[in-house]
Amino acid sequence: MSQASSLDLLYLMIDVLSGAMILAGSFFIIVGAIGLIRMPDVFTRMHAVSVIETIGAGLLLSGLMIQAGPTLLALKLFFVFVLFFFTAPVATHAVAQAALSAGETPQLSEDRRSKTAAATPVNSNDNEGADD
Amino acid sequence: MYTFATIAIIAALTLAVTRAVRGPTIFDRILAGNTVGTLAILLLIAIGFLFGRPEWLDIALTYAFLNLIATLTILKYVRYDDLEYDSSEKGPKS
Amino acid sequence: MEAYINMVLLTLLAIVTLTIVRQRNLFSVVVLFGVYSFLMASVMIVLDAVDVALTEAAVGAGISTVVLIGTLHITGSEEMRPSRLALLPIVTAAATGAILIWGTYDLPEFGKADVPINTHVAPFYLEQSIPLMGVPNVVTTILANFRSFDTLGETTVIFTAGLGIMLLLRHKSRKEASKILKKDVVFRVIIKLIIPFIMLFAFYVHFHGDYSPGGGFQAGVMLAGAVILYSIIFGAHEAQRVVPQSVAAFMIPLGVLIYAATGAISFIYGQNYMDYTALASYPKDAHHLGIILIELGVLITVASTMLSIFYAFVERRH
Amino acid sequence: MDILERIALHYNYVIMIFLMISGLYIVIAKGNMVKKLVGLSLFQTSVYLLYISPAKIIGGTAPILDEKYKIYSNPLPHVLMLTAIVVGVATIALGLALVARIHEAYGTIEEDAILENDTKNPDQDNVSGEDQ
Repeated sequence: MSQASSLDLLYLMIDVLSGAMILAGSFFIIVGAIGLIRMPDVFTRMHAVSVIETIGAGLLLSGLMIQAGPTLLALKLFFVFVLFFFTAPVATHAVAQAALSAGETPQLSEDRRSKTAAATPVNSNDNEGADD
Repeated sequence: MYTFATIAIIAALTLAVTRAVRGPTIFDRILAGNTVGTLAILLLIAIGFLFGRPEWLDIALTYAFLNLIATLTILKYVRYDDLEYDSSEKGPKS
Repeated sequence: MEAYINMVLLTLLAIVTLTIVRQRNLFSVVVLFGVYSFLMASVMIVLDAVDVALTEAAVGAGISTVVLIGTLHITGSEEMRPSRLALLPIVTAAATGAILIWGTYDLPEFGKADVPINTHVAPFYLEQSIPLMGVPNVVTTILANFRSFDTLGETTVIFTAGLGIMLLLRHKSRKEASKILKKDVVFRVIIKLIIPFIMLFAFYVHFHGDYSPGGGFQAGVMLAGAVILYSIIFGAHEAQRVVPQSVAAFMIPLGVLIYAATGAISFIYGQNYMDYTALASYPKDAHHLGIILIELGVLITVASTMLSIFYAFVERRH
Repeated sequence: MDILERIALHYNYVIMIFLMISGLYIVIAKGNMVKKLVGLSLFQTSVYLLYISPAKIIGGTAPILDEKYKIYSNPLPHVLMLTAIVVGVATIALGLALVARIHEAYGTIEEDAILENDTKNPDQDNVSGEDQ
């Protein structure tokens, strides 16, 4: 009787823990995505994206791993986690390097102050060629 | 719980696609494209758990590998003069 | 729930398409096309087409991008501003769209089971896959067994396309060594670390294709992707020391031959073409063996074709 | 209300048609050949969607058999589209190879410029541009 109830408690704890991790991961994913929209230039946006790829995905995958238990599934999730761990920084590093070498410079706070009230990129559709 | 995660990922996906659509520089698009790839992987996993058949995480691994290949290809060509960097794409500062 | 996720993703797909239409910088178009492919693959996942999603992600986001970039690099990346008014094309496209939308009124509603497409021959495949072949992945069964003639045709088409590209783009070898990302320690170390796993995983996708999504097509694309990745970081010269162009060219017909020969073995035992029961004494083993063999043919052809395409474009630079 | 419901139930087809006519529009209206091939690719992708959409059954699952599930989506369109995708990229690559050769022969890949070039010197055999 007491054993069963302690097992129940264990399952409850696992559920609560994994649930909290999944929710926190989702929260960070949204935060990162908002950062991708709101940040002023490509380098700061990169910073926002890394939130998704590290803590967001990390927490989400860890939560799912706890939920999956000691199965093949958890191992696969772990592989995805490790893969993120290696590839995401490489991709971001590549973007940063390419942007720098192409003459893109990080926006400094002086740049922002010197700008007029419309500090955010003006309607970016200007750059796209509407063909009419 | 899974539903919430799925909704969060889809919201993030929407925002990332918005960034890819709006630009303004080519690097924003590349970054957003990379993020869309990442979020597609997470979406796949979340949907798998949500609908009760999570055993296809293999696909997620494929996505991650191919995402890396695409990003690195694009960036190699941007960086090593193989592709003219287009000045009209420079965004607000030009 | 499925329907809503599906609708959101499709809307995003439409937005990206609109941007592709309007965008005049071709480089951006290629990047957006990669985004489009990932979204399409996600839609396929929601629509339960896992094998298709795997292929679409591998091909659309991986190989397509590489090939398009390779071309852009030869041709330049800016589209000219069109000189004439685009009224007629808009009218044509809109009229076509209107007619097609009118046509959808007779199409079945989304997600219904009792429509002709889902009641005709599909239940037979779903019911007979395990009893006849012992293979749980019905897509693999149909691809490599029930309809293996189709797949032979497709493999031949890929072979032909690869042949055409090699005829078009050959004979222009570059003299100077390709630019290697020498200083980029990060890329070199990480990519070296990752490439073996990509290859291992490609073989897993191939040999586990009976039980999970995957098969020769996807594995072939991934194998080619691994070599392409190597070539991107360490230079095409290095990659051609590993897999020379001639080997890649030789393997394109080899795959088709393996495929066709596997079918022809049945002749010796007096059976029909592509009847795998001749391959082993126990029918289910024979089916497994046959599927693995012809998928191996597909893998070799696809991988070497994709690689040859990549080499052809890389070698063609000025 | 009726029409909204109809659109909701046929949403996949509506989007499919939109992608299709976008591809069609690019192929007709744009002069740049790489862009044309991207349009062709869009058209092709819309066909994948057309095939896969009716195969989905609400409440069903992917066609990988398991004791636990009764309803599966239709596997036949999946097979057809799977091969079509790989063939599609091979043929698009063939088209791109042709574009590369056209660029070598004419120095441009804009349709208008090529036509102009052809009408200006009709006798000259442009295709033998191997001398570069």
